[in-house]
Amino acid sequence: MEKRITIKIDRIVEETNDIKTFTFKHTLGAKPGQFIMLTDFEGGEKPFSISNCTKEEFSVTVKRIGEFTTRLFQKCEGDYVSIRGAYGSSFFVSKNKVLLVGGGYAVPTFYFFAKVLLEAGADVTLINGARTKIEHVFADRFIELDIKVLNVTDDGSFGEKGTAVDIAQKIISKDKFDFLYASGPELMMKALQNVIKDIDYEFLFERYMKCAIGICGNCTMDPIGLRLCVEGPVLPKKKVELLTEFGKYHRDASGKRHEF
Amino acid sequence: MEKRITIKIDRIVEETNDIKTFTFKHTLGAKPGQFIMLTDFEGGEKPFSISNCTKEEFSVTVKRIGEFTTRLFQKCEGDYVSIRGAYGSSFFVSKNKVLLVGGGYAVPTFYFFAKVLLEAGADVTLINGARTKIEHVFADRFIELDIKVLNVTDDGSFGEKGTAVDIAQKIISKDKFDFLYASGPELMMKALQNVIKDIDYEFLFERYMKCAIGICGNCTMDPIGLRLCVEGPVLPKKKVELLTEFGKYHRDASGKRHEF
Amino acid sequence: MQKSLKTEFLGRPITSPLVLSAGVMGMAFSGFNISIENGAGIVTSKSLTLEPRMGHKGPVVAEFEGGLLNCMGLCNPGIVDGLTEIDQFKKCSDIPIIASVFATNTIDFLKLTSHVNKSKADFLELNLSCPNVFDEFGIPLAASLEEVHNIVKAVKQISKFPVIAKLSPNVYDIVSIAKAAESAGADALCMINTVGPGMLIDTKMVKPVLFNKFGGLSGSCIKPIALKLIYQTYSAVNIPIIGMGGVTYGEDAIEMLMAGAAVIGVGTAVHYRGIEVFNKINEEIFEFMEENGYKDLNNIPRLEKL
Amino acid sequence: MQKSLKTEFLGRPITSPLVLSAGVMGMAFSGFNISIENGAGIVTSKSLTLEPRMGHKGPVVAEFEGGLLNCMGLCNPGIVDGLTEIDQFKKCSDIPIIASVFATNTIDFLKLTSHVNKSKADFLELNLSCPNVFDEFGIPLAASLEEVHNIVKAVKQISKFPVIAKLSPNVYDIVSIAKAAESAGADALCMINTVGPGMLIDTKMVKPVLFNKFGGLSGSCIKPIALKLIYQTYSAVNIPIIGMGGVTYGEDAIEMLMAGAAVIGVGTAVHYRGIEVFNKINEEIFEFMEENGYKDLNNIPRLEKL
Ligand SMILES: Cc1cc2nc3c(=O)[nH]c(=O)nc-3n(C[C@H](O)[C@H](O)[C@H](O)COP(=O)(O)OP(=O)(O)OC[C@H]3O[C@@H](n4cnc5c(N)ncnc54)[C@H](O)[C@@H]3O)c2cc1C
Ligand SMILES: Cc1cc2nc3c(=O)[nH]c(=O)nc-3n(C[C@H](O)[C@H](O)[C@H](O)COP(=O)(O)OP(=O)(O)OC[C@H]3O[C@@H](n4cnc5c(N)ncnc54)[C@H](O)[C@@H]3O)c2cc1C
Ligand SMILES: Cc1cc2nc3c(=O)[nH]c(=O)nc-3n(C[C@H](O)[C@H](O)[C@H](O)COP(=O)(O)O)c2cc1C
Ligand SMILES: Cc1cc2nc3c(=O)[nH]c(=O)nc-3n(C[C@H](O)[C@H](O)[C@H](O)COP(=O)(O)O)c2cc1C
Ligand code: FES
Ligand code: FES
Repeated sequence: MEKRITIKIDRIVEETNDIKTFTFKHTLGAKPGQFIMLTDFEGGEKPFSISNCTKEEFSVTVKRIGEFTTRLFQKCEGDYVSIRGAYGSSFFVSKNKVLLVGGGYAVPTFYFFAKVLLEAGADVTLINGARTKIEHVFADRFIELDIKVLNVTDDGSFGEKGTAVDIAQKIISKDKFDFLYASGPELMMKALQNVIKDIDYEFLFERYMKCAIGICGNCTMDPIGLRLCVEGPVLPKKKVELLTEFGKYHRDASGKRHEF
Repeated sequence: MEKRITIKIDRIVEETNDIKTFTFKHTLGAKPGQFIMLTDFEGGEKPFSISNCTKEEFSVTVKRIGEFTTRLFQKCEGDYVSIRGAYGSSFFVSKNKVLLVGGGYAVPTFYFFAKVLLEAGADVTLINGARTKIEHVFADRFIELDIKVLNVTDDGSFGEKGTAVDIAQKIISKDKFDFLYASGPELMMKALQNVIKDIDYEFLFERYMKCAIGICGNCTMDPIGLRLCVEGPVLPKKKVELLTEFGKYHRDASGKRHEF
Repeated sequence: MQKSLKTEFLGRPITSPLVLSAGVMGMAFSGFNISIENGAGIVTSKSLTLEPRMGHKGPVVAEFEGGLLNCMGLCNPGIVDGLTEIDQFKKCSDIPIIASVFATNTIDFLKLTSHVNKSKADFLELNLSCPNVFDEFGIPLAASLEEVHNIVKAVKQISKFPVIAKLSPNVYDIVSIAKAAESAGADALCMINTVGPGMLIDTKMVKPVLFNKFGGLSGSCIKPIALKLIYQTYSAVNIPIIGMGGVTYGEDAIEMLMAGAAVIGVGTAVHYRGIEVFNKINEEIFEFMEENGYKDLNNIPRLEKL
Repeated sequence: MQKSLKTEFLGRPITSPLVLSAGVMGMAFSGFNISIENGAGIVTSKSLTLEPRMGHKGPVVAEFEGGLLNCMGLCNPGIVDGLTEIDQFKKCSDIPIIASVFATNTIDFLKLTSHVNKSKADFLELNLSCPNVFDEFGIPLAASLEEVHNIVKAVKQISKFPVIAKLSPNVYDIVSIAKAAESAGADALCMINTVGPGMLIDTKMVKPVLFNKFGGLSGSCIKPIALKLIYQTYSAVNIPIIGMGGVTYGEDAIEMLMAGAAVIGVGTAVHYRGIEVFNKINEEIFEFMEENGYKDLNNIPRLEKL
């Protein structure tokens, strides 16, 4: 287990009504795709992908969903929280022409990843999807980077109208990509899988995590027993194709299965 | 604590009627003056100085005294014993003209040390003392080395007649030495101390040891609380001069004081 | 591995003496799959309860020098869903699986046993290490001779499968408890469960690290405690013992055998050395046997009994 | 150190909250000397018994991941010689010293107390962690409410010095024991003694590593157990606690304080970090206070009581 560190929130940026980015002055040394476990010791410790990571600081971008994230949203700059990590697998860093397909609060981790891809010399296209304009994140952040960005909303209120998958299908049919990465709702990734049969890819998954160190088994994915906190959260095509639960069900805190 | 290692006795050499050298094929990486703790798990774990140490093997030279050493003397080549160490301080390795004064079973550690001194370019003279011929050890071993050896026995049955201290006093008065080392009975070292006031020296002490890792306090020397197993067994002049118990008393397994 | 560490446990042939311990890798059939693929000879399910349990809020694990604290809180999907996972595992594998169940009284243990009877499990393990307070002195279930005896006896009367009693180390006299289980008909013992519990504090926020404040100790540092209790128990009973607690390397497994364990549980080491830990330890046991001239597992000597 | 970690214990000013734990560095006055020279604020003698004890045959210590086993066997030169060492220490130092004594019954504890009364010691510590069996359930002395109450009460009636009760962690309900000591008049508690005991096995020779087979666990890995027990006890009693068990770094000492300890014992860390460990931890505590804005030791907050 990476040593726990208790640290002040350095900066908080409100991205949307219910998405905030929390930045910490700490050398995390994470790789893109990895996550941290974050707690305030008030009940709950939750996984969040790293949305930015430099030598001096790192960030997570969080959507307010339930009890824990609501309490997190009440914290101020200077408040302490406690983190451990970074944990898990990271994205393969391609040097070629790649397509990133992201949806919702899972897009910001591509900000960190895009920077690493650019350093490696990759040619990066990003589809940044959300349901509607006010839920769309990081558009301004991605503009700073030397990548091609396609913003898209289900209702067309920002960027193109449609789903990220629609757009992905469209541009894949026109242009050749060497590698595809997806991070977003599982059903989005499932739909995407059907339209990109011949491209190599990696998907970032989410499952209910408790220990994050590969011991409690809460995050194993059927049928091969991949522990998403250790062998994931980024899984390569080879492994994704074996998953029988992908897009079908996931397990809650008790281990009970729930259909998507 | 150095990791315990359980190891076969490779060779046993009978030095005298009640002194044997046990050799083990193991890279101990000890320094001259250091000791190991040795046990057979049958009751008792005892400190022994290292009498030889090469890249491939090391030896201890043991005098049969009581229960433990008597049992050790019944072991055969190929039998297992268990050791931990090497522990403790080691001799300062001089490059100049040095005198080694040893008595009894405490002499063999000078075999290991003399080899290291020679490598460092020192000019080595050894006084190898014993009570009588049949208790005199390692005379043949020291001949192989490029050092000056003065054998001496209390009764003159081997080498010169007298005590090691007598001889030391004699040659110190004739010749100038840069450094003196002693290893032998405490009263020998005490007597020696009185005749070598102006030479810098190191003495190898023995006290009852139990843990050998500096925690049980059984081997502390008054009044400064040197733990002989950690700060000793080799002590420099500066520290020896502070010892109020030197040559006066030592403590048994209960910590009770006993006069010499 | 073409090398063989074949042995048997309660009459069942097994390919390795290593047992995936209860609660480690959870209760999903796929967690069992990956464990046997990596060399486990027996797997154990998470302890199942009558109703689903979400477990404690996080943090639920905390690491310290030599060990791990956990307060998972017996999270599990309940006996019905849990047994479904076991059955699904058994569809594709004939590696033995232990169904671990947990309750706080005889009636519930009997209900759980009836459920397990209908499953494809191979063994039934009673997690008796209930931390619940049975009297004002805070004595755990597994510390009451009568409770242990009564529960095991009742369960034995109806269980279709051999019954294993899992004991807590946090008792004064584990030998009497073990004997109570044996005389009640237990077919085997499993020991030890986690030690303590213990606590760690975050000094910046002045809060216990675990939200539940306290959690049981597992991992390397509990090995000496496990070895001592297993050795004492082995000296006094005639039923086989699944020995566990801190086993991380082949050497640890050998120590367990020498202390009297029949087979060896591996838990926290899955964190230390990855899920490959079973194959790694198998390999190390084999090397030890080669180096020391033991032809098969049964040749490895035990300590003289106390 | 010009930096100051001054505080007080039972009304006595001390220069550091760090206590040399009983049995570590033995009973020689010079062992106390070197400890205070290296920054200890209080020292404790080896537990002294009426008669000298040679202790167990070696090996008496064995190391494992995160901790140490020891079975010294209460070796000491007896109360008379032991107190001579204490008096010799006090001739040159006004650092408080705790005379630790050990017996298995009230009468012997009273005899030891009479001896200590005549010495220059500052405090009397009763090592109640007797591993001897007081009934068929193997309950140690420190686990019997009545024994603890009776011994402390009897000793208090005659002791010239404040009385500290040293408790064993190997009990079901340390809080009740602590309360029994408090209600009998104990001025302070010292906790915890070693955990377990445990065992290690030499796999080549198939022998327990310790000649006594079993030895108590100390060192880093027992810290979580110590913190939990100290916190529970702190929540329930009003007398100060000497908190110990695995304290190795300044952070550990701070955790002890936050769990409710008044001062902090250091034992096995003398092996891990050398005799300089007291100064090192003092320094680290000071740094922690600076970083977190605590002006003095008393400002360091405690966990909310249970
Ligand atoms: C690898 C990974 C990376 C993630 N990265 C991000 C991120 O960058 N930004 C972000 O906003 N969210 C991220 N999440 C999801 C985030 O962990 C949950 O939104 C958060 O835990 C919700 O907690 P809550 O108490 O507010 O909601 P709750 O009311 O407790 O739960 C709401 C939903 O959140 C999910 N959830 C709750 N607890 C967990 C848990 N322990 N592990 C996984 N999922 C949980 C479940 O789907 C649950 O139904 C990530 C999850 C994983 C597994
Ligand atoms: C640093 C050091 C290096 C030593 N090197 C050697 C050596 O190279 N060769 C050698 O023959 N002997 C050496 N000794 C002495 C050796 O340890 C004892 O001779 C041995 O322990 C005797 O054990 P026993 O059971 O046979 O005798 P016992 O009957 O138990 O004791 C006889 C005497 O041996 C000494 N002794 C016993 N136990 C211990 C102990 N645990 N620690 C220290 N002294 C003890 C005491 O003086 C005791 O009076 C050394 C001792 C020390 C401290
Ligand atoms: C995360 C975790 C969950 C556990 N869950 C259970 C459980 O449900 N039932 C049980 O009997 N033991 C449970 N245990 C205890 C283990 O089965 C095992 O007895 C203990 O961890 C000691 O072994 P180890 O040191 O190899 O981990 C759990 C241990 C851990 C670390
Ligand atoms: C070598 C050794 C000897 C000990 N002797 C005693 C003793 O005589 N009396 C006592 O009350 N505790 C004794 N203890 C226990 C310590 O005082 C302390 O309670 C325990 O070691 C936990 O603290 P630590 O982890 O800092 O060592 C001894 C511990 C060790 C390691
Ligand atoms: S969260 Fe526990 S194994 Fe992944
Ligand atoms: S032998 Fe224990 S301190 Fe030296």
